[in-house]
Amino acid sequence: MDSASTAPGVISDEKPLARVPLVLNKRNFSWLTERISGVVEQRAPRWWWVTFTITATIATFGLFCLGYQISTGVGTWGLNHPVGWAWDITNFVFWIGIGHAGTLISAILFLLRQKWRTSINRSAEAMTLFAVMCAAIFPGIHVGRVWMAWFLAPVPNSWGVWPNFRSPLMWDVFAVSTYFTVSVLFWYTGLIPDLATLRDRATSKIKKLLFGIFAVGWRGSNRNWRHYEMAYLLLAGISTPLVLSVHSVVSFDFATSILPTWHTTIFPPYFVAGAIFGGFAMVLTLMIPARAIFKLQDIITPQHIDKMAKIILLTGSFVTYAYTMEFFMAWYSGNQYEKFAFFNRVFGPYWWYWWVGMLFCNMLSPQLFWFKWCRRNIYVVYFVCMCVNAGMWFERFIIIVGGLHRDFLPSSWGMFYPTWVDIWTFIGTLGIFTSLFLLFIRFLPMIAMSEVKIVLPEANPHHGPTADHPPLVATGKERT
Amino acid sequence: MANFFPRWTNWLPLKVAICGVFIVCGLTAATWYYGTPKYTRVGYQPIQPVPFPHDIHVSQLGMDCRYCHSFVDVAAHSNLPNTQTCMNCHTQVQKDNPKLEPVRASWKTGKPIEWVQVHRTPDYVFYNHSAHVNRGISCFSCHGEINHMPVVYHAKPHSMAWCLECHRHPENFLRPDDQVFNLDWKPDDVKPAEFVAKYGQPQNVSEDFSKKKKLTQTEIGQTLKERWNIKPPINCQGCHR
Amino acid sequence: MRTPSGHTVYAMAAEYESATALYEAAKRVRDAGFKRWDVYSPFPIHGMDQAMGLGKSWLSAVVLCGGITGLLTAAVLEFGPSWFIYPVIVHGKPFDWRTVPAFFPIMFELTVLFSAFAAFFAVLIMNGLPRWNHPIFNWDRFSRATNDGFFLAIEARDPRFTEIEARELLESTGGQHITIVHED
Amino acid sequence: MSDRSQALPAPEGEFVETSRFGGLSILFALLALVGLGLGVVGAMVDPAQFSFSWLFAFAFFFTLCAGCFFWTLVHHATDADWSVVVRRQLENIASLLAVMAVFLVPVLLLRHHLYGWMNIPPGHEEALDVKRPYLNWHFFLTRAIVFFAFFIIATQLLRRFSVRQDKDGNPRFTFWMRKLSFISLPMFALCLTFGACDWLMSLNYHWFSTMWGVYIFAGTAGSSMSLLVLVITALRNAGYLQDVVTVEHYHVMGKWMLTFTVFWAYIGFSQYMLIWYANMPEETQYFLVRNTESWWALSMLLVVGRFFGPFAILLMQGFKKRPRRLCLLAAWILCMQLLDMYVIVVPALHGTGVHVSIWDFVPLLGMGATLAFVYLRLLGRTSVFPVRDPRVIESINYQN
Repeated sequence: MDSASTAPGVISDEKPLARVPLVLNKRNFSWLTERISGVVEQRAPRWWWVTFTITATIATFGLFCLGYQISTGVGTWGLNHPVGWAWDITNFVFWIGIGHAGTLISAILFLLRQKWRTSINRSAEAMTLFAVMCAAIFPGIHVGRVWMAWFLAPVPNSWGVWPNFRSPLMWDVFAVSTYFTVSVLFWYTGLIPDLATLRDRATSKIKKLLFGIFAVGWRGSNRNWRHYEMAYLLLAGISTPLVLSVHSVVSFDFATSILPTWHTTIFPPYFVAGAIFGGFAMVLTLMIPARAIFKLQDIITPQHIDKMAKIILLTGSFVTYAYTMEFFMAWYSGNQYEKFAFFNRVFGPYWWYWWVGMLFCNMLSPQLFWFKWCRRNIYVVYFVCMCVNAGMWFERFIIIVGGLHRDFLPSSWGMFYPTWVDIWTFIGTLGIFTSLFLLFIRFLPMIAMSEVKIVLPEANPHHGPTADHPPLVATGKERT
Repeated sequence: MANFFPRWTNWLPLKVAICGVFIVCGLTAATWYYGTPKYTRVGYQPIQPVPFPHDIHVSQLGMDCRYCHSFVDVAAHSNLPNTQTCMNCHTQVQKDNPKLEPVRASWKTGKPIEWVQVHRTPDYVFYNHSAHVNRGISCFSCHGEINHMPVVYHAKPHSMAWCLECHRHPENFLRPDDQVFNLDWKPDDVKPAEFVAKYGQPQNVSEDFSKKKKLTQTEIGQTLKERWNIKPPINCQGCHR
Repeated sequence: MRTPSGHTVYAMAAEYESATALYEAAKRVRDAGFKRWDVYSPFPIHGMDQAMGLGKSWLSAVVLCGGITGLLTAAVLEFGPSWFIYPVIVHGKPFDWRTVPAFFPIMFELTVLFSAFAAFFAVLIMNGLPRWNHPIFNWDRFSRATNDGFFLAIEARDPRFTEIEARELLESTGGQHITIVHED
Repeated sequence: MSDRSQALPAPEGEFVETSRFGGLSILFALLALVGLGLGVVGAMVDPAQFSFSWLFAFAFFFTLCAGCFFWTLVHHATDADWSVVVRRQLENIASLLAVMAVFLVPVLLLRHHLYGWMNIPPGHEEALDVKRPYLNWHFFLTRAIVFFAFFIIATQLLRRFSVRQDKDGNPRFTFWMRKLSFISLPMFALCLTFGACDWLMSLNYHWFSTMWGVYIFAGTAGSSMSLLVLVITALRNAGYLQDVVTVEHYHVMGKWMLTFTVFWAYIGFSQYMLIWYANMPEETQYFLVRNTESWWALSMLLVVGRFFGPFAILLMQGFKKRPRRLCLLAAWILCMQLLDMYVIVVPALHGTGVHVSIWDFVPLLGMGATLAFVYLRLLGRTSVFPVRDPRVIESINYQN
């Protein structure tokens, strides 16, 4: 990615091979500071208030549904025999999956030296946190008696009972809480230098106080940067297997059982890929409007969208591969229950979830990203992202409800019908998620200023012709 | 830009951290102790309509538990005595004692006395008195020294962990079946020769128990456990059916 | 050291126009033998650790210890109850060591959790943060250190520090706005 | 930041003097002849044992070559810069897939010893009859041809474009290779998956696992990266690539070894744990054979030797920057890949315990020597790194 060492002689006539700068229009450090801090420092625009009012209202109604469900009981939901898990776990898996893109961008791409991540990692990480918050609601409340949820914690107690550490649901508790905690630490660590920037620009006392407190007195000293970079690298290093493990553990909830369509060994990587797939779609869903509204096109460039689209294509293709393997092995296994379950997925009562959600939204729509003009066309990208957002929810729904609604005994067969509480709890979490994200872009820098500055050419002391680093000349420039 | 924060704030994190450690430790300990009540209802001693003194009836007069709690060894539920049981004696004895006025009133009206229940097992726990009493678990094990109580109180915790103590290691509590209702029984009371003659001794013990001067609770319990083939359930559905 | 006006001197500081200039200046200061000095920049500058003569951060050792602690915690937490305190056979899984595949997920999670806490608290403690009040903040120009300014400060605590020498060194490396920063 | 001044490769590239390796070539040729000759004897004397031994060796070398093919594809698809300097060797090893196609022939000839389902006539076992549309000789053969046709065409094209770019440095070839790689990646996934299903999973036609292709891939990618480390170091020790491949490249290769060590463990553990946990007879039979009797020791060795050991060692940053030590570990990982393939293939024959046979070594020798011989021939024909790749300067000066 080191564009400085690319020799101009070779690339001048072959434009596509030149590394496109990550920040366009030769912006300098102070422009970046102004533009990104400006989003926080300016008065909240009218559209912000309008949107926030709407989302906060939805969120409030969602919270009301939560309260109603907790005080009345899980009977307010539509799940019953044989569909004992339905919208609750669907939403849980959906939201936790959304979160994965943030950690992928912030940790995995960091380790892969993908510097383009710096433009989007902050908001993606924030999105992760909010998505995990929304996710954590559902396993919390689906137990019915929420006030007993502390049974999950391994605390010495008067029952002499300990959690069953061999249960995948217990793994979930550890995985999700660890994921949230580590994501918060990672996010906050990354925020510290930017909070210091805001602190130094603050004009009002209250801002000076608050940003000052949370900036922990950051001075940008190199002795501090030294440890800070190491800590950031290590946090990225441990977040990477963590993000793989979280959705793997979520998949274990299903795959350790013996239910047809749930018990299949490819679930862990398949769920992880699906999570990143859905998560990136959500990142783009949020970033495309944000970059237009806040005029951040120089920082979040078409190149960024192009690369994210490629990741959607990659993960979408892996998801397609996993679907294929599931169908193939279901047939190959010769197990009639397994075969029936997959036949039922395609032609059963929930057929359209498969045709629309899985086939069209998840398998086919991302294939558009094979073509460059699709990746470069904002409207196509947005369309595919919306398809994927919906498709991934449908996928989880069809895995869960589709797996349960046809029991081994035909006499137990049934259907699932959501109640208004089901529906509004989910819509409510959409409201909570969006509200939190709107608050985030109002009060915190949505792009990691200190990290974007690194990718500018002048940030590298070795760029340009200095005494001990003369410009590099390419060989092989003579053409025959 | 001058320093916005005064200099003393530099020590604040350390102070907060130290206080935080104490507060967190304190809160954890408090939650552990009070939030998970190991001593559930221990010491609970409600005022009863009639202050029935177990110590007088059992220790002084030598009544058997089963005289009043007459189904304890045949039914899952141990019954409280009805008024008629009381009046078997109290038509003769203490018939003018003012403390017994509620009993006499009940006897006249036929309306039962409203005893306050002291030992209460939740409805999701299936507890069978006869199963325990007939297999060498004394009343004492769960109700304490009830034969010395002027007024009954809750002596043992009755938490699930407490139940499991015995279900995992019944040998620490078992006693000869004829001593179940003898609440003052001690392992030392057992005569080894007689005991061995009646119950035998554990299989893989080389020592001859009948030659010993005294038997310990574990030795007695182990013998009885094997003799009666006692395997208390420790799975969930043993009690939560 | 005090100035004539009675203030305690914290450091001699200068501003540089670019990351490259700061990098070159740092090498000069390092070679001049100063120990208590630092550079300030809005972002970590590539190669600055070597330019300042700093070694590799040993924070990774702390994180490793944190990870091992987490692993052991998880092992105790899982084996303790499942093996000793509350041994129950659930869904046909044994409760001895053969059940260990089912324990790996939590072992892994706690290793990660403890490592992350170790990394987070280690970076704060090793950097002496939070520290809200610092003499360098007394310098008005310094607010640009988190924006686009590049600074270098040689502390008065340094045994080699003399006002004249420090000022000359900073001047010769191209420092601008060279000034004395006071403690209070 | 190393203060290395800029390294500029000579415009004509760096060529291996083939004469230097003449002796080695002859040695390999002799060994190959001996190995393959003995192989023919083995196939006559003990066809049952020999067929499994051959398949085991085939699986090992096939995964190595396919892995190098994979890394070439990833290099082009991600427009990576660090791997330019090592790409030629990846291309050379990937080209050996053409030789592997020849080595598949004995598997096809000995199919009746290997694959039980080939010997059962239709109508005898219902569980097999439902799979007949997939598990039948003609389709099996067709698939093998298709898979290898793809492998051979793609690897040859990639190498050819790359070599032609050495002459004129025309970036057009970069785009061609990139396009070809994009198309090849999904093809690669399918060919590797179903190849693994055909040649390895169907050894026990009752057993199945949706993860199987991913599992084989995980071992493939990790072990071929280890092989690359060995090959590059060998070339450097012989005096080539000295100014081109640096410690930074070793660092990257070490990181990829670490990545795929972890990934292999993740996939292997998930597959094992899910089957162990659900405890369904039709699935557990695979692990039951491999985790009991003397196979247990080998399975445990695999767990420790393929994951825990390399993981702990590769975690250390300094280790990855020391080529010599990294080579030792790379060799160890290759041994573990060998063991992995052994534990996959041979228990299908010796279900009751480990039974090492002399015929296990003969195919390894024959195949390995042949591949080494062909590799040496390929090596001499081109520059040892793609000298006029547009990114070669970036690659040489790569900094972690």
